[in-house]
Amino acid sequence: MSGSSYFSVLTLAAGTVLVCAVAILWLASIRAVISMVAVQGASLGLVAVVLGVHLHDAGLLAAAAVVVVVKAVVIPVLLGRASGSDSGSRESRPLVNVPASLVASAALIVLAFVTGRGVAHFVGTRAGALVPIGIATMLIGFFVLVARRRPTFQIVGLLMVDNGIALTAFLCTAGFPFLIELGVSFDVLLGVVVLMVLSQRLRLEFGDVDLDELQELHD
Amino acid sequence: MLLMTILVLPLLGGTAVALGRGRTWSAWAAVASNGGALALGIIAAVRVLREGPLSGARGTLRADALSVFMVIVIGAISLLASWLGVRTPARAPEDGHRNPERSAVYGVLVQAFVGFMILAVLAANVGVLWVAVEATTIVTAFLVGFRRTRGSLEASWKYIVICSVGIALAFLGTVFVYLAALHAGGHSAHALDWTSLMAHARHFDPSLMRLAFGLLVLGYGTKVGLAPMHTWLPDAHSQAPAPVSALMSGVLLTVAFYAILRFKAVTDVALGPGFARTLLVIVGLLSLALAASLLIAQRDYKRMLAYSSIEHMGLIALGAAAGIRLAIAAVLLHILGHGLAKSVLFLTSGEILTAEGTSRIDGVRSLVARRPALGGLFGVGLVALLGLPPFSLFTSELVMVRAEFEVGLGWAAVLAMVAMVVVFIAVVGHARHMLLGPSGPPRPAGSSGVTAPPPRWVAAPLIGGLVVCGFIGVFAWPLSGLLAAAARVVAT
Amino acid sequence: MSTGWSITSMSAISLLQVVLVIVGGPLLLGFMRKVRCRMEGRVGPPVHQPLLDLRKMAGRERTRPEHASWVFPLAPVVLVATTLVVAAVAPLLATDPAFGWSADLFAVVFLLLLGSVSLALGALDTGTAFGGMGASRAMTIGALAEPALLVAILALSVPAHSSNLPTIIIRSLAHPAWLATPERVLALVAFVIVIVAESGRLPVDNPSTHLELTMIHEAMMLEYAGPDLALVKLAESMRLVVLFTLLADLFVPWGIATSPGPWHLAVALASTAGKLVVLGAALAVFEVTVAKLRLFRVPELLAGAFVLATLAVLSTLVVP
Amino acid sequence: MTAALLVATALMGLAGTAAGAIAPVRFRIALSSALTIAACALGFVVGAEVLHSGHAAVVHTTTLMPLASFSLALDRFGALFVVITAVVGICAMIFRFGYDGQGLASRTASSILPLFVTSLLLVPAASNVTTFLFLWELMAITSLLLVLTDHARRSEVQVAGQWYAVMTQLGAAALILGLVLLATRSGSQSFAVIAVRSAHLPAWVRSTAFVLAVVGFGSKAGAVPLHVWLPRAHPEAPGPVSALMSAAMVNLGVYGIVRVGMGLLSGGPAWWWLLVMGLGALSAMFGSLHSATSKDLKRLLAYSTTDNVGLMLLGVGASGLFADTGHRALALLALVAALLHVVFHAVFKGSLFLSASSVHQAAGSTDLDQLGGLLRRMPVSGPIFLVGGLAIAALPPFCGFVSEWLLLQSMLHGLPSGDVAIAVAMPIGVGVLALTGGLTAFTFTKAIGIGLLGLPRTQDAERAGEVGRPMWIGAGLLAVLCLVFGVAPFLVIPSVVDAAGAVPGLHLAGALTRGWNVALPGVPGMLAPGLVAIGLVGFGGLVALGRHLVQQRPVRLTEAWGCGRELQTVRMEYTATSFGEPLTRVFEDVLSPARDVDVSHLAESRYYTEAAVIHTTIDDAFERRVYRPADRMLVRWGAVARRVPNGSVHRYLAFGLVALIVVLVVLA
Repeated sequence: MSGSSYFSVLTLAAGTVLVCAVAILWLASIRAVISMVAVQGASLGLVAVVLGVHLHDAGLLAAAAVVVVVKAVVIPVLLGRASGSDSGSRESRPLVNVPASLVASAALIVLAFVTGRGVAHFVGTRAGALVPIGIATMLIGFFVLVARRRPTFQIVGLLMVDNGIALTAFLCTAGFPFLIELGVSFDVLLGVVVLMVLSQRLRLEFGDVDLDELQELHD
Repeated sequence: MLLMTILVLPLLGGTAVALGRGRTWSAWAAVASNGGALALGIIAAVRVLREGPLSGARGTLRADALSVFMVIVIGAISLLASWLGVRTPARAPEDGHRNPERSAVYGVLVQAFVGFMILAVLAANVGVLWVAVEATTIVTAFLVGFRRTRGSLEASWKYIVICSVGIALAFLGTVFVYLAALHAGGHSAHALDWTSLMAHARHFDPSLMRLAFGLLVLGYGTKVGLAPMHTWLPDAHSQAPAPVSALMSGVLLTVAFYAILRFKAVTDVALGPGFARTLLVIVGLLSLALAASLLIAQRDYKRMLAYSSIEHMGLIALGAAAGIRLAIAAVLLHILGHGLAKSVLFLTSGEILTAEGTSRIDGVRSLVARRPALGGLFGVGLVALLGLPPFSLFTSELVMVRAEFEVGLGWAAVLAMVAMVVVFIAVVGHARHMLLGPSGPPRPAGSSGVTAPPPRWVAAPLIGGLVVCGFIGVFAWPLSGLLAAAARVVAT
Repeated sequence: MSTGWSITSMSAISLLQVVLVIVGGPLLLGFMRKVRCRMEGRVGPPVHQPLLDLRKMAGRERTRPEHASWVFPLAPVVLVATTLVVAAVAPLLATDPAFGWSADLFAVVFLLLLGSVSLALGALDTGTAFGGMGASRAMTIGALAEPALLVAILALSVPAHSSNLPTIIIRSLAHPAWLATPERVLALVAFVIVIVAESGRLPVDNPSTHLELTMIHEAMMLEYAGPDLALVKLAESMRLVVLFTLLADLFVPWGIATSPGPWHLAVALASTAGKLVVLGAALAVFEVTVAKLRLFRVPELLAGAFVLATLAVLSTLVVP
Repeated sequence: MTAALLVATALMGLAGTAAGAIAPVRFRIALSSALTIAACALGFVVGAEVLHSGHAAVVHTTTLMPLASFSLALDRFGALFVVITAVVGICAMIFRFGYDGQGLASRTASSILPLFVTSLLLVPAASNVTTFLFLWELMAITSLLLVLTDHARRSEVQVAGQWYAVMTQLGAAALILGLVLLATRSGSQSFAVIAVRSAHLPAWVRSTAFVLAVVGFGSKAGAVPLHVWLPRAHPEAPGPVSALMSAAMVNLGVYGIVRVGMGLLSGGPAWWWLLVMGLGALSAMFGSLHSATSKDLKRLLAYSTTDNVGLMLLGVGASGLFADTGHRALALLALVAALLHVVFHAVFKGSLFLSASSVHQAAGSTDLDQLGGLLRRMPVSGPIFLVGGLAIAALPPFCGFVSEWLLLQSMLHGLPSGDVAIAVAMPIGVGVLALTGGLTAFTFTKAIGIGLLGLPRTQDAERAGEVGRPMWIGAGLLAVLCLVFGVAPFLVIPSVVDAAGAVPGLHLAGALTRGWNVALPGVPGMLAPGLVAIGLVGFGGLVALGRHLVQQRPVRLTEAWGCGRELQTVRMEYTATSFGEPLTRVFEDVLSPARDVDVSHLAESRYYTEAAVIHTTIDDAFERRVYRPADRMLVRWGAVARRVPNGSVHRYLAFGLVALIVVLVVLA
């Protein structure tokens, strides 16, 4: 495909990742959030595909496939099943309410673009120019971890951090050698699985918990 | 080949456990496998010293002096931990009787844990290193939550969330290093190998490396338990079964620190020693101050041990900050000494917990008089941990202070010394209440009737660990060569 | 510095000094008592009355509280012995008694201290309340008097570059100007206060009291009887003489025999007697005019002495 | 030769440790003590040989101390301390054959005690920083464990142990920093090299190192204000241990100050030594005051240790001051006086502590108000304590007298040197010496008079009997030495002069002894302790004879008269508290005693009191004013810090986010 269209698609995909992140911050219902995660995973995969096509990098395409399978299909499905039992459960009263979160995310995005500029400039490629988006996604994910009470939301936050970093990785270095990429995605998957198992157990042990009820352990 | 064997042995032990459905003999098989790993590690060390770095599995594994030293540390402590772990699953409060598949799961996970740690230190490639470290997080998450109590679940949740985030940051850092490497003309396949990183580090982009190392310290620092991302550590260490705490505190932290050491070497080549030094001094002092302040009013002896781990990681960070060979050698000696002492202490505290039924400091009284074996072990372990002779922590701390003075970090050494005195005061205060005092009647409340001293085969490895810790503190010859070589790997 | 002194003459001098102290002590006490009585308008007992008292006591039976240990009978002996050692070696009449070279001021102080300690121990050995009381008070005063005494000695020793008694005396004979130097005067006052305190005279202690609760020195000898009591009393008077003589020889050394020969000794004897009479009279008069201090005012007195002595030392350093 | 013996000493001590650890119960004490005695004997031989020949015993190996090297070099100065430790150790161990109280018989104790003695023996030989600190800390930890042996029965022991641990660690920290600073700045670990190069170091380095060393060694020596552990730990330790701590370990603090200040740094500005003298004066006054007013025998002894350390430091400080102002002979004289006091203090304090714990075992208490009348019940241990008490009170003809006399002389002859610092320091020094001398006499009159004389105050004291032979032999040997050294100081003084001469730049014109006498070279100043002793005995004999002649009738044993009081009961006896009362009143402002009177009234009418009890408690001003507030501050800080990690995972993650943002902002 031509350079311009390649870049616009790339931008679009990367942008979607970020938009999904902001949306997740906005949404309260878990189902909607999970679908957003799926979309984010898909668009991350798209980024990988586009880059792979552009650079004629088979390894990258394979990585893209892995990413799509893991992050756009498997994990959302698992999440959906896990949170199926407590259907319709919502992040009713987040630690930071939605408007404030959105403002914060705006601030984080600005921060990402300020701090990411150096890296972007260093990478030099047009794809590299999009690195700040990855960093922003990561930061927002982190923010979700800090600001949301429900276990599922923390899993999602973690995923967002991962996606953001993966995005950065794709944009900077067109991904890692395939094996490592595989290992990374596998780790992410396992991590999410473990977290979901844990959240199941939490629910079994003490019913429907908010995480900040878990303050039994401290000095 | 040798390296492969070292890597596979613990996993073999794990499979044995799986096949043996966690029966006692299989647990012993696991112990044996870890022992074998230790033995092979020593052999590897000898070979490395004689013929230089080994490599295996078509270059994905590489062992220089530093790696084999870490292998020895891992082997030794996993031997201790799995030995004491033979009867741990039966100790899980909610099922007093031995529960086969749970003990099987336990054994397998522990062995996998050990395996991944060995992989981490033997990996030739920083990507593989990262994968291995993250894998340890996942494996241990179950182990931390193994007892399925509310506390343990909470702890494991915090543990995995915080550590995953941290490790993710480390990954970002790795990405940037990779980027720098590619731009410095490394070949993409091997650009992330330690050797090529060290080779090309001269040409890395400074600003990028600065950011990368910052992220790496923050990320791997999370697993090391360095402030400010240490927060998972006290919870996890206090909730996990004793052998797991021993493994985590004794080796996992230092395996993560191994990564920082490696990257520090790269950064030093790229940026000169100043930058990494500043960063490590900051986190080191931060961790020390934090550990000291939180030990003062500590009420739980397992958390006390956990915070002392944070303290020692801070010390190690300071030592690494000094960076000269002497300092690195001391850091490594400290890693070994702390590993031994701390794992013995955690294992002992596990015994104390099962005997006394509480992990609260004010719940345990006059231990020396009532349970001489446990009290004695705990006391001696604390003596070792507080850096008193003849234990090796004394020597290593002293040498670290020396090195810090030599590179002009004297002021940091002074601050560290102040923190250590505070720690000493706090720990001595707590220990006094736990250990000393008249032997009243053994308190029926809570204590699960286990008043018999631990059987010999339990006490033996603990005593052995302390003896070794004291031995390497006095006698130089077994280690000096290896330490020097290992220091040469990462110190200019 | 044994210039032209033969061993015999030196030991003769020592012997003479011992006799002087043994006999002179009681006489001095008697003399002082006489003076007091005269001033109070009474006749008073003869001057040699204390000697008669001693003889009387010597004839009495010795007793010992049944639970007291061997320390009790030993104490008076040690008390007397220490005083005699001082009397023998210190230059009282001549600058060179036997072993005069070993007569060191500090040593003298420690010897006398040994005496006081042994008496206190003897008193405590009786286990009576009064014994303990006396010992406690005496030792307190002693402890507080010692710094003043030693620093005063220091003040005297500095200009002589020695704390050796004969040396000090000879050198101050060589430099008459020292008599008037400020440090001498200050040290003198300190010395007098300390001597009064040490020898248990008014205003620190009233030797002739019969009210136990005010006793210090007397309280310690309550349990002694017969020869033991005689020894304690004797020692008391001997210490007074020794201290007075030392005081006199240190501050007004003229008259002391610096070279051998009976003539010199006679002069020395006369001058010493004269000095003792003067000092004794002065102290007696003083005692008549003052009242006994409350026990807890005594430390103030001694602290004053200490300050004076320190000033003396400092002035030795600024003056030359 | 000597090197081999030195190694043998160490090995023998370790053998004792092993014996204590593994020997069967029946032989445990005997075997470990015997081996320890052997170690001490070897140490004595080494020390004596080195003192005599002046050839240092050197041992060096790099197989011992990882990342450093292990090296010993025992010179004359160190040898003196080795000899002292050896003698005290031998006596303490003989004592121990008969003494197994206070949990000293346990396997732990009997394996650690030899190790403690060994470290005591080796510390003065250490000749590089790592070795020194290693042995020093080994000494600290072993002594701590020994202090704790009786923890199960007395809670005071735990408190004492905690104080000791903390204070000794504070000292160790200061020491590590100071020595490491020196070592790194002069580019070598070895004392010898440091001693050569330290002259070229910048002044601030030298001064910092010295001050840190003074703090470190001061805390071990129990110098005020770092003394607070001493009056707690020494009394609580088992008899032989407390003797070793007070008579051997404390000396090493003085050793260290001299070694660093005069050896490694080869002297320094006047203010260093004025600091040392100041500490000394403070310790002497404070210690003697507290020992004069405390009523527990071992606590009293502990405070008097602080007092004597003060005197030693006075001497050391004076010596340094003289050396700084160029009076080398005087400097040596002062140092000799200080070291001589170290020797003699070891002797009499050893015998005192040992016999005090004999009393403890016999009468079941060391509280003076629980004792009394023991001299008759303990016909050997009693006199031993008496001798020790007279010696420490510097009374002729015992040894304390000689060293105090030398101290006084050195100060006296320093005075005319015309230097202002000296002119101010010396009179104060003499004043302090005199005051402490007086107070010590007071103290031990009390200790002996209340503890050993009079009537027994309790049933236990009433039933007390003489202790086993090994115990009084152990204590007695030291008591005999008190007398021997007091009569014939020429036996030790030359060696002490040699030891002091090993300190660079000090030398004496002529010998310090003439025949049996102590004579100052150059100036007319002589002490004839032998003569004094003969005089005392001679005149005493004559007087006693006279008394016997004038009155042959046998002594009549009577009920004490007590001015006609009805009968003699214990309650009428003076107690230690009442004995110390006048002094307490005099120094009220310093001691600020807490008095509480509780009066119980008769049931019928509250106008008549049934009983009135007065308690006077004197606690340590420094403990009250300095250490407890500091402790409170620490605790408060800990309470504040606890609230930060409140267990919320969100807060923890927030820390991370902030950290990440900081990293991004700063580094990107």
